[in-house]
Amino acid sequence: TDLEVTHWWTSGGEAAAVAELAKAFDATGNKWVDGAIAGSGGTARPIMISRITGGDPMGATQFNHGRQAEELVEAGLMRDLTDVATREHWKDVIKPASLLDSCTIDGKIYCAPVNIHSWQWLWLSNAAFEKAGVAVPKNWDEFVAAAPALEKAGIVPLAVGGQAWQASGAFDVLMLALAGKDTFYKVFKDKDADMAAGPEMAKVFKAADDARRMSKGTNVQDWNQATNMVITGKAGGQIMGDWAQGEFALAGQVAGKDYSCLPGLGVTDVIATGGDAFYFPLLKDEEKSKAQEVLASTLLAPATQVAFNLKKGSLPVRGDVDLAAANDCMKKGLDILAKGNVIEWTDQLLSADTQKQKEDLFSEFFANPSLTPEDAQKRFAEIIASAD
Amino acid sequence: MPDPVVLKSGAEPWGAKPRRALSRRNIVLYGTLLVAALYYLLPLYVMIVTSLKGMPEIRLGNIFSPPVEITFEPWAKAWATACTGLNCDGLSRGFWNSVRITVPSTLISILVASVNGYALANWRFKGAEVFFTILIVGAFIPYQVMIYPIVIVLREMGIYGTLTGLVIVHTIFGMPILTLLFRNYFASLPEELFKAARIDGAGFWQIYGRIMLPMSMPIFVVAMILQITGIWNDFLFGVVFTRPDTYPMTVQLNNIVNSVQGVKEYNVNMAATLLTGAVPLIVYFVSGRLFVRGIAAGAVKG
Amino acid sequence: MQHSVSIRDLSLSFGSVSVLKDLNLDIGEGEFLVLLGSSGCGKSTLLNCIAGLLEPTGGQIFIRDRNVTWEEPKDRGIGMVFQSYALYPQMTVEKNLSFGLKVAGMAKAEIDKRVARAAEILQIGPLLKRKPSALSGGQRQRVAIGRALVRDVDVFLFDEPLSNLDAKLRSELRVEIKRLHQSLKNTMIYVTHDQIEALTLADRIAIMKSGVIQQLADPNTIYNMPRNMFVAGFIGSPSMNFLHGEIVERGGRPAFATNGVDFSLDGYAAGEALQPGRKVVLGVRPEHVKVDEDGAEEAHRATVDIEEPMGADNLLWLKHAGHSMSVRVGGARRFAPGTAVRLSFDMGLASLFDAGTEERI
Amino acid sequence: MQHSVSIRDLSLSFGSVSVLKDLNLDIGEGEFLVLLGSSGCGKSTLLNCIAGLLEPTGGQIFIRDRNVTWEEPKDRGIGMVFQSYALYPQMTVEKNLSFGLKVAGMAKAEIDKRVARAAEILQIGPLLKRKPSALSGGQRQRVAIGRALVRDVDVFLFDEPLSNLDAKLRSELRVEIKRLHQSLKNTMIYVTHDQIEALTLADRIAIMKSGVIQQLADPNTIYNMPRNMFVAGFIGSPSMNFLHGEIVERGGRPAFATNGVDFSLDGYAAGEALQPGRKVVLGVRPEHVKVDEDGAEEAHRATVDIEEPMGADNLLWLKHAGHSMSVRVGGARRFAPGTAVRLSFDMGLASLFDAGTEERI
Amino acid sequence: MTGQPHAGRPSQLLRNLNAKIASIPMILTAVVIFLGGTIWTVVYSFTNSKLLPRAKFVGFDQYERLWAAPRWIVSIENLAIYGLFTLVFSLVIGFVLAALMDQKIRFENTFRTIFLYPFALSFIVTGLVWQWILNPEFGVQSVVRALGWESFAFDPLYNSKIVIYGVLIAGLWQGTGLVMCLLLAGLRGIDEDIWKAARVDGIPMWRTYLFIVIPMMRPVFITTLVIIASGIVKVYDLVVAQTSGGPGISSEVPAKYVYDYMFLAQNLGQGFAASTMMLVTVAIIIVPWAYLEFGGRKRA
Ligand SMILES: Nc1ncnc2c1ncn2[C@@H]1O[C@H](COP(=O)(O)OP(=O)(O)OP(=O)(O)O)[C@@H](O)[C@H]1O
Ligand SMILES: Nc1ncnc2c1ncn2[C@@H]1O[C@H](COP(=O)(O)OP(=O)(O)OP(=O)(O)O)[C@@H](O)[C@H]1O
Ligand SMILES: [Mg+2]
Ligand SMILES: [Mg+2]
Repeated sequence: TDLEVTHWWTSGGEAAAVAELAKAFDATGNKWVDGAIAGSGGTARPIMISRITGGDPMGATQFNHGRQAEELVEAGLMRDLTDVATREHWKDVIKPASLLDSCTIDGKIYCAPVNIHSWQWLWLSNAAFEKAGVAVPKNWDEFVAAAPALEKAGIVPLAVGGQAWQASGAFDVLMLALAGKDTFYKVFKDKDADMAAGPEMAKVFKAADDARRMSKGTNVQDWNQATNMVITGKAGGQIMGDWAQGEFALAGQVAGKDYSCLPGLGVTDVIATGGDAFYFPLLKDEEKSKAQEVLASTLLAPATQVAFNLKKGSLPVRGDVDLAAANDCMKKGLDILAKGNVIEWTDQLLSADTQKQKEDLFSEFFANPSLTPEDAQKRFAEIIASAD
Repeated sequence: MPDPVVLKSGAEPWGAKPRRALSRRNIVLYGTLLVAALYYLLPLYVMIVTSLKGMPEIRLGNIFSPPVEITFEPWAKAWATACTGLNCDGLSRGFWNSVRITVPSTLISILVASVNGYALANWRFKGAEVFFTILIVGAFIPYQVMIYPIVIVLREMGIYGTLTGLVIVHTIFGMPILTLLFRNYFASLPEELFKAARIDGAGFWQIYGRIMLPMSMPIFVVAMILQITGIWNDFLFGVVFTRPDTYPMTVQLNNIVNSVQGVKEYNVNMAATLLTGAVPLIVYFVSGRLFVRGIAAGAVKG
Repeated sequence: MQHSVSIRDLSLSFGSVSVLKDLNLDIGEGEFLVLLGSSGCGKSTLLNCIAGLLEPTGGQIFIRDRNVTWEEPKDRGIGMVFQSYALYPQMTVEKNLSFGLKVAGMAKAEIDKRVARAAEILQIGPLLKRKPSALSGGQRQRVAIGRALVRDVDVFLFDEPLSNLDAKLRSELRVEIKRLHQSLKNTMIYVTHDQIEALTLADRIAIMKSGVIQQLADPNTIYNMPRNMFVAGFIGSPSMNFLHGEIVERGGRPAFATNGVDFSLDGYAAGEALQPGRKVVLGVRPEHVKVDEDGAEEAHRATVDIEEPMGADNLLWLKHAGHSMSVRVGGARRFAPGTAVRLSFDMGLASLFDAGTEERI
Repeated sequence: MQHSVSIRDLSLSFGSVSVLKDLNLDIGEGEFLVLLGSSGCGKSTLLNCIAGLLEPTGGQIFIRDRNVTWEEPKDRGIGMVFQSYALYPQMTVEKNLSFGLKVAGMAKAEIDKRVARAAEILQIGPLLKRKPSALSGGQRQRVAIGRALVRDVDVFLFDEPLSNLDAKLRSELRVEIKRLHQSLKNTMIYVTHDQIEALTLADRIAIMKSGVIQQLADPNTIYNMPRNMFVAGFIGSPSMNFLHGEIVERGGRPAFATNGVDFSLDGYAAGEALQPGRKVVLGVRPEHVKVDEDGAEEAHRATVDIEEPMGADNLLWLKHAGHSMSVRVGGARRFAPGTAVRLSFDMGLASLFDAGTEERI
Repeated sequence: MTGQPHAGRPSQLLRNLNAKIASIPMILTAVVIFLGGTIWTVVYSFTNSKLLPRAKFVGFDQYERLWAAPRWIVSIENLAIYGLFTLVFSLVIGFVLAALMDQKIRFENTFRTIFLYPFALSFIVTGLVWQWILNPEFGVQSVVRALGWESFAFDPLYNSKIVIYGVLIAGLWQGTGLVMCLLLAGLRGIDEDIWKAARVDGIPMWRTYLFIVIPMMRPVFITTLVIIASGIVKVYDLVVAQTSGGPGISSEVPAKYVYDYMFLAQNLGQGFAASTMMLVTVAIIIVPWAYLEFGGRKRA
């Protein structure tokens, strides 16, 4: 049965990873009809939502799991996967359990998580630091200290792409790394506006101010173009999720040799367990519904998980698969995961609305030097105060 | 009585005043036009030149320098092999989808709008102008605002995601400007013609089909050009109201341009851009003269 | 006489502007009626009402005693010819003629017969295969008339059919229309603002002003016995001369006095109404003013101001007792500006109007 | 006589179409010259050349003995009035009049004086504050004339200034233009295709056909002694009657024979040229045909085909020996269609043309 | 005759029945889509609808938040700047080009095609090309620098202060051709005699244009204005393709705000509030004009 699957994985590494999913699904005798929409979730999501609400749903669609699809589920437009999940013991195999919680609404499971993405990485170009004549930093502070040398060598210290989510994400990473897990939860989970306005956060904004200064001259839009600056040594580093690794891999670079990675910016060894999940809209067609179940179980099959995540550079959602082929950076991630140093990410904690406001704030902050950290913090606190 | 004989020949004005080809007027006139033409041509030049270069050359040279080594590979890639997600068949698939969308949408939207314009200009019934006013104001509403209501309406009609639905959407959004054009044009035709036809016993549709339509070629050309370019270039409706196997070329273009694999392949992007723009460009180059004539033939008269 | 077209209390307004006001008009079978009036007086509006192209606000229209007020134009048995010809530009002449018949579903043979007959009557046979753009103005108008002809209707409506033609063609086609009427004997209603057309073509003329018919009579009566000053001034070129004055008694007989000059009213048929003292306006047409070059007493002496030779005639503009006055003389009689002449009127053909009501006395 | 405007060998082509061909024309100081011709004969083209709005292909133009062939229109000392008025629609009448002067940098006081004078001459004082859209056709044309007037020029050029007006206004304004000319005594060149305008206004008329002047003479000569058949047929309404025939000898004197009917040529001043056997065309104006109701011998009997009463006159269309012929009689003489009448011509006012060259004999 | 029964007046509703039937698509579009959609939008702007419309009314909350949002303010400012300059420049450039084209020039067809062809390209394409030409690393800036003028800086797309002008350059490039065409058609419609009269009066060319011809072209300018203005309000694709609203939020426009909040932020209520504000602005400008222009007037 043909099943149309929409997603926004179109960069090199991502596309290669999707191909693994399709291959696995096709192997079950069905056919994966690829509905890729380029240009990040921002472009793709409205289309997906329109189609689901418009009564012309696809067979399956990617969402960041978390709150993005909540209302679609509530409106009864999405398929209940509880049967499949029970049959395949998702509750037991999916680690950490919070991943499945994000898919669960009123006790029913509505999505199949496929990977764990962690945002908390600083990717560094070894070549760039060599050129600048400084050692590759081990943590954020060293990185900031090395910035002037990089600049002198004509290298942009920190690449931050123009898309709004990159600035916002980078800030969240800084915040988790520098202010710690508790503060992070207090602000984003408990929506504590006082905390958001407090001195702890002021430190973070100070750091963000540094980051902003270091990112001057990036002049690219897409995250992978920014990554490419790191790959080619035009930039010293980039705060970006583990998906950036796919790009390094595609460019034939070797972790530890050509590039370095610092999880938690080398400050706090915690990674978030956001990630991608597939949702299955309710279909009238019996056969397609069956195919949906097949796809759901295929996505979580151990072999698929390994193949997919190796390409994607993310971590598998099953604790029971063997990632022997994983590279240096991935192993660091797996270690932290094994230690249980995990945290829920903003996708799960905040509504899309709040996320968007945050993105607006930080994209402005990174682009507009005249917006002082103090003002930005004040506005940040306001957003948190009104967040839901 | 003048005495033409005494004057030296040559000094005596006779016939047309001699004009130097390089008079100040001509220099200013053609100079301005040429400078303007350069500004308008520059992007096209850049697109073409870039699409014919290889990536290394792009990284090294500047965008205005002509290609040292002409390669058509970017074109081939853009047309046939560029990837979006798993689909690696470039723009080729989108091309036919675009044709399938553009042809019926153009025809139907023009048909509907021309009948509207005709009814408004010649059969004014009570209230018609009110609806027309709403329509014109509607021309100012950003499309994005209307997506949601339209999704709902199409869903209720059960044609969401079908070609019919998309055609209806294009018809709806083409309607304000087209109706205005047709209404003005029909109003500029002599009313007596319409009266004569009524006395001859022709009804609403007969007058439209037999009398008005054959007289309206200029404005139909204008409408066609506007709609073909508009619909062909449409991205938003194409992506929202279709499904991946019927995505128009612009969606594919967006996918190719935005699916960055490492470095941006500017040459492929430019080739894809040119390929996507080719149809409306050809329409313009071929019928630009008719376009101006059609506009002059009544579209402009308020 | 049976009435071909009857109009009862017709009124029509565009919004708040009332164009026709309670208009009544009966047109006899086979009559040639001309509606004459200046621009904007409602002639076309009236014609369009008769044709069914405009909806009256009130009143009724009968054609051959049938109430057609609410009928479609095509069902009224009328044909119409427009100023701009209104030929269908993309059809050949033949198609233009046959279009209405084809729409009505008439048999091909009958259509051909009718087209052939119309083409013969109007002598447009050789043009049948051409398109209107390849025709001259006069030919176009002939085709337009043909289009009405083939429909074999009782009533022909013409809306200034000759206005777009030049003077020469105009007079030619005028004669042809007259001939057409003589041979067909249909009822014809003809709108114009050209008085020559009106005078030459009409059995009766209806002179309109602001939607009201001022006088409805045969051309001779209209020209010589205008009912009021508007009609008198409207008809005739150059216009009738109007002299404001009053009735006085001279030698027991009424006379007309203006600016101290008397003119005997002998020959004017009015009787009682000419009480002395009544303020009146004397209207005399230029051709009824007589000028003689032999000297005259001061009072009746006028000087030639401007001379306008027009070939067959010669038009003089005289100055007399503070009035300006036009006089038509034969083309051979020439007067240099400044010449003094003796003035007299042909009172039998003059008109007297009450100065207040402007009605004829 | 000093020449106000002289045109020497003027020719003009649009691409391959030659519109004016080696045209020569001298216009005297203060003369009123009318260019008359049918549509498309090149009248406007010639006027535009004089004004400097079109560049001639060859030849020269002198205004007041100054060679202005290459000069800008504004420097030629001309003013021009257009058929479409060409008023600047968004300016008041006053602005319309003064704009050109203001642009030329004239002092405010002088401008006001000139505008006031023009307004007074043309009686448009009360309209000065209005915009053209609020004026009637006649008023608009007056303003257009005023715009030429304020420029205080030697030569006025009129391009069919009255064509857009209705008959009544046309005759009124005609008189005004004539009066204006009498008082200003400027040179005026006036294009029209209305022969009444030409005859009444002109000192001299130039009749054009396809870019060539056919005859240049005073109205009387043009009307009574047309140089060729084109001029004869062009002037006069209804047209001159043309009878094709030949010269025969009857009783030792030349006569005109057509379709077996003879008409004596007594009174026609031509002499030698009337050799018997020569193929000629006899041209007689409608007013020079005489009809009598008393019986006539068969040959000179005609029947009335159509009667067109025109108020002051009555136009008859006669059938005679296979010709159709128009006759103008007084408005009081009425003839029912079918009446038989006796026909004769006033040979002293007739014209004879050679059938081959169409030139007057 | 008077004794005849009066034929009854036929029902008003059935008159011009075909015309009414033919107008059904228009009426439906006007009423259901434009009017209905607008009302629906306005109503839901008072709710706190998120991903899906929900009739939970919250009063003016969305509007308060809207006007407190710096991004909305920036969007409005940008639209004002972009709109004003687009109007002025496209009319001025379009008119100058049209006036030049009207001088009986050679190669008129070629020039016209050159000026008009960008209109055939979508905003996506336009945005892309100009993004590239204005890119400081490849585009104009690098070319000028390569020529030796090292300090030359022209990077409008990466400079918050002038980014909107970068968008403007592309927008003008795309749109002036059409304006030129419309105005050229208008110029050709001016009575030839007016030009002649002005020449005889000795009025210089530029003054003739300024004081006589332009005022005469009022209807054409109005049509053109409507077309430009409706484009301005809707500007979206261009910004998305060229700058995505960046750097930061400095080239955001209202239409993008609407779209982003409706679909990205999944806050329909906020998006609807923003669109309502746009509609209100448009309505204030357009409705009186449209009514005068199309509503009250009878056919001339
Ligand atoms: N559709 C309309 N709406 C409003 N007023 C109109 C309309 N049609 C005509 N009128 C007005 O009605 C009046 C009569 O018009 P009508 O066309 O009947 O005049 P007319 O006598 O035919 O004039 P003309 O000789 O110029 O053709 C005019 O004042 C005109 O302005
Ligand atoms: N710009 C032009 N290009 C080519 N041919 C032209 C042009 N202007 C005029 N003509 C031709 O020149 C001839 C003379 O035109 P012109 O306007 O002088 O005629 P006219 O005597 O003024 O006619 P009308 O009485 O119709 O105004 C016509 O045959 C016309 O077709
Ligand atoms: Mg009329
Ligand atoms: Mg002319």
